[in-house]
Amino acid sequence: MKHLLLGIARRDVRIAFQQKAELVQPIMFLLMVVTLFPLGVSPAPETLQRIGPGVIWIAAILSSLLSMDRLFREDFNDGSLEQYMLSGMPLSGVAAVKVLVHWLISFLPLLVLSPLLAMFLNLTLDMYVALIATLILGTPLLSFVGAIAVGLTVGLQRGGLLLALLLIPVFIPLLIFATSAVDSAALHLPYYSQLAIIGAMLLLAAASAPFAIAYSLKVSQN
Amino acid sequence: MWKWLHPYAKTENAYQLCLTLQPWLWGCALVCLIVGTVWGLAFAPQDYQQGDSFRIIYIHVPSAILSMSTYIAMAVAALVGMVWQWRTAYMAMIAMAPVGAVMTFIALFTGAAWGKPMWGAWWVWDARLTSELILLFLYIGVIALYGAFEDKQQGGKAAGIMALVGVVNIPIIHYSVEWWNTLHQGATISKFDSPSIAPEMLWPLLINLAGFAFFIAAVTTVRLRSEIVLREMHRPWVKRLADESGVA
Amino acid sequence: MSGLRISGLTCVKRDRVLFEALNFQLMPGELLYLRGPNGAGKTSLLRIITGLSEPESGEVCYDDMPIASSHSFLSALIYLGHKAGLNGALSAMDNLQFWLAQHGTEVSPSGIYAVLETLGLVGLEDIPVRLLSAGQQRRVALSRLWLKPAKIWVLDEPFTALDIAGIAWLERQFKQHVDNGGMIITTSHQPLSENAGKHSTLDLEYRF
Amino acid sequence: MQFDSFSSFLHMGGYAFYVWLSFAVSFGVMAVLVFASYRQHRSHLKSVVLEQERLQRIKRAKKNAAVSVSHDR
Repeated sequence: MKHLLLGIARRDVRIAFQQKAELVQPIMFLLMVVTLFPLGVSPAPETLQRIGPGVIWIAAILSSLLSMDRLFREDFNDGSLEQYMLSGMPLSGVAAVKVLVHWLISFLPLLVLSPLLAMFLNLTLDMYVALIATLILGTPLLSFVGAIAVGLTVGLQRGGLLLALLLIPVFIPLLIFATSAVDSAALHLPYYSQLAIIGAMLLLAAASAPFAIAYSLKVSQN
Repeated sequence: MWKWLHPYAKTENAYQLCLTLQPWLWGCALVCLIVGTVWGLAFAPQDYQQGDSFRIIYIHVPSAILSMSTYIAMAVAALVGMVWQWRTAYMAMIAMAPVGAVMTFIALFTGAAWGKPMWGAWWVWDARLTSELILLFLYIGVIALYGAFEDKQQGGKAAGIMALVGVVNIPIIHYSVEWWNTLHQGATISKFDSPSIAPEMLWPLLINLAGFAFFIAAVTTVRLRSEIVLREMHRPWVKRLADESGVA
Repeated sequence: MSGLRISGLTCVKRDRVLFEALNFQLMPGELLYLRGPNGAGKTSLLRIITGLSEPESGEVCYDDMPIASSHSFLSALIYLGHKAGLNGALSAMDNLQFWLAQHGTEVSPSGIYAVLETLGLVGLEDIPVRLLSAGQQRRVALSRLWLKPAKIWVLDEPFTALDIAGIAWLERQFKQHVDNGGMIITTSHQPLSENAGKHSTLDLEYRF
Repeated sequence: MQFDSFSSFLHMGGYAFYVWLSFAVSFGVMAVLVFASYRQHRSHLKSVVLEQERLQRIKRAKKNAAVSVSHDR
């Protein structure tokens, strides 16, 4: 286990902070997409409040697709992935650690930014609390499931767009439950059932995704 | 034309120029800012409508004006760099970008803080605040583009073109957002017309404006010097400078 | 008996049979030079031997144990492929330290500096690897051979981008490793000189 | 002086929170910018010094290598 943490986790954090500029880009993309909606739809506070949760979640999914590709592509292209496979560390462990580090680096800033997004879209406090809960439970799910598709497309040259085609259908249940949770929070209705479902999906992904990712990496490595 | 400026194209002279200008700029900036702020906060009369909350104007208006003018200055530096092939101009542009972004952020924050007592919400999609936010995105675009390049020379040129594209778009964005705002006039409650400026209110504003301008110039000279040191790393005068500075 | 045994190995890539029913052994203290034209499947064979790729049929055993289930195989193996396995944003030192952490080998930083010095990389240890030349990056990748105590060296074109002095030096190191009871399988686009000592060869021909 | 006492000055006609918050944040961000700019300047100077030391190390290593080669012959 120590090898995993020292060898993979610290390395990914070090690499991420070497390229600070790339850390900021998905977050700025998210901010800009959210800014488009008041300009495109209407700045009226009531409209924004109604479409708010959906806008934030759709923007989060799109921005995650952008930064997801970076998960294995660099290691695949420079040969580090081969060295991981021959290092004796379980590949599923490597995959799990890489996904968690990727979640920390690209989704934590999203959680930090969410109050600003909630302010832009005029969400009430209860809606914001529900939004944060769904984001905390939902974004790791995005990372885990996304990493499987990234593992499969890492060998292809232009995997970016194909990744979106693969993942968007898979993210739809998460989008539905997350936005319905925030909407019922707006109406002061309990939303624990939606959170429970998202939590269940997360646990399922956390348990099975690393093995699927390891397998997909072996397939694209072969 | 402009021959007397040409020697400053050589980066060492530009470095020395920054060094000599810097203390004066810091001096003027501090004096103007202190006088302007104190005068605005304590001695300027209240606004008959908004009471004392209007005093935020003494930061919001100067930073809003200067955020726009810094971007224009950036574009001018880019144009000069492009037309006369001055590397120093590109470096000045890159030095200015973060300062302009900070000014835009200040304008946004103070605008939101000023709007809260009036409209009850921290953020309203008001025409001026929205175009200010888009200006912040333009700044971030230029800074991110420059950061993405490994070869700083190339990065400077690319960011320069982006700055020029941005400056052409600023009026377009401004008027389209104004039009968008009138289109949805009913929707938002933003009567954000600045209060009628009585002369004794105006003076501290102008002083603060000068103070902010000197501040921007001073920080830009500091950042320009650091950019020059980075870009001319292998020049003997930079090596001598680094040894003298004793930053071992 | 210890050593690598390959039996009945067949590999098919994009439904073209690269090689069929390949049998050979590699005993400690032996250097095997894999020869063959481009596209003959040299790299694929090496990847199958290390376990990175699955063969169509056949088996690779180490100490009479299939490599998939053998614990000691991976810790006794170093594989250097075409790609150097170094991340451009990190420095050579960082790359090697993380690689050692992944393989669970403890080497002090001064030890790493010493190995890099023998490879003529003084002063280049702390700058991002992308700023190094291809030959220097190849040397950083090669330094792994002396950082991790491994018996089996599986090397794919180790001499690429190395200068003449580098090649001669590396061949001498091969001879030394083989004399100490190590095993090496390597491919090379130019024949091995006598510096590398006695070596057996295996030829793969191009099959349509 | 617009305000009769210092406490009413602080009170700022009921808008104390907004006025002082915006002034504090603005001058705070400006101070951070100044500090970051000077720190960046120092770090660039330091990287020049480090670069020079690195080049010396490389020269010295080459010189030693040249010396040791001459011994072998």
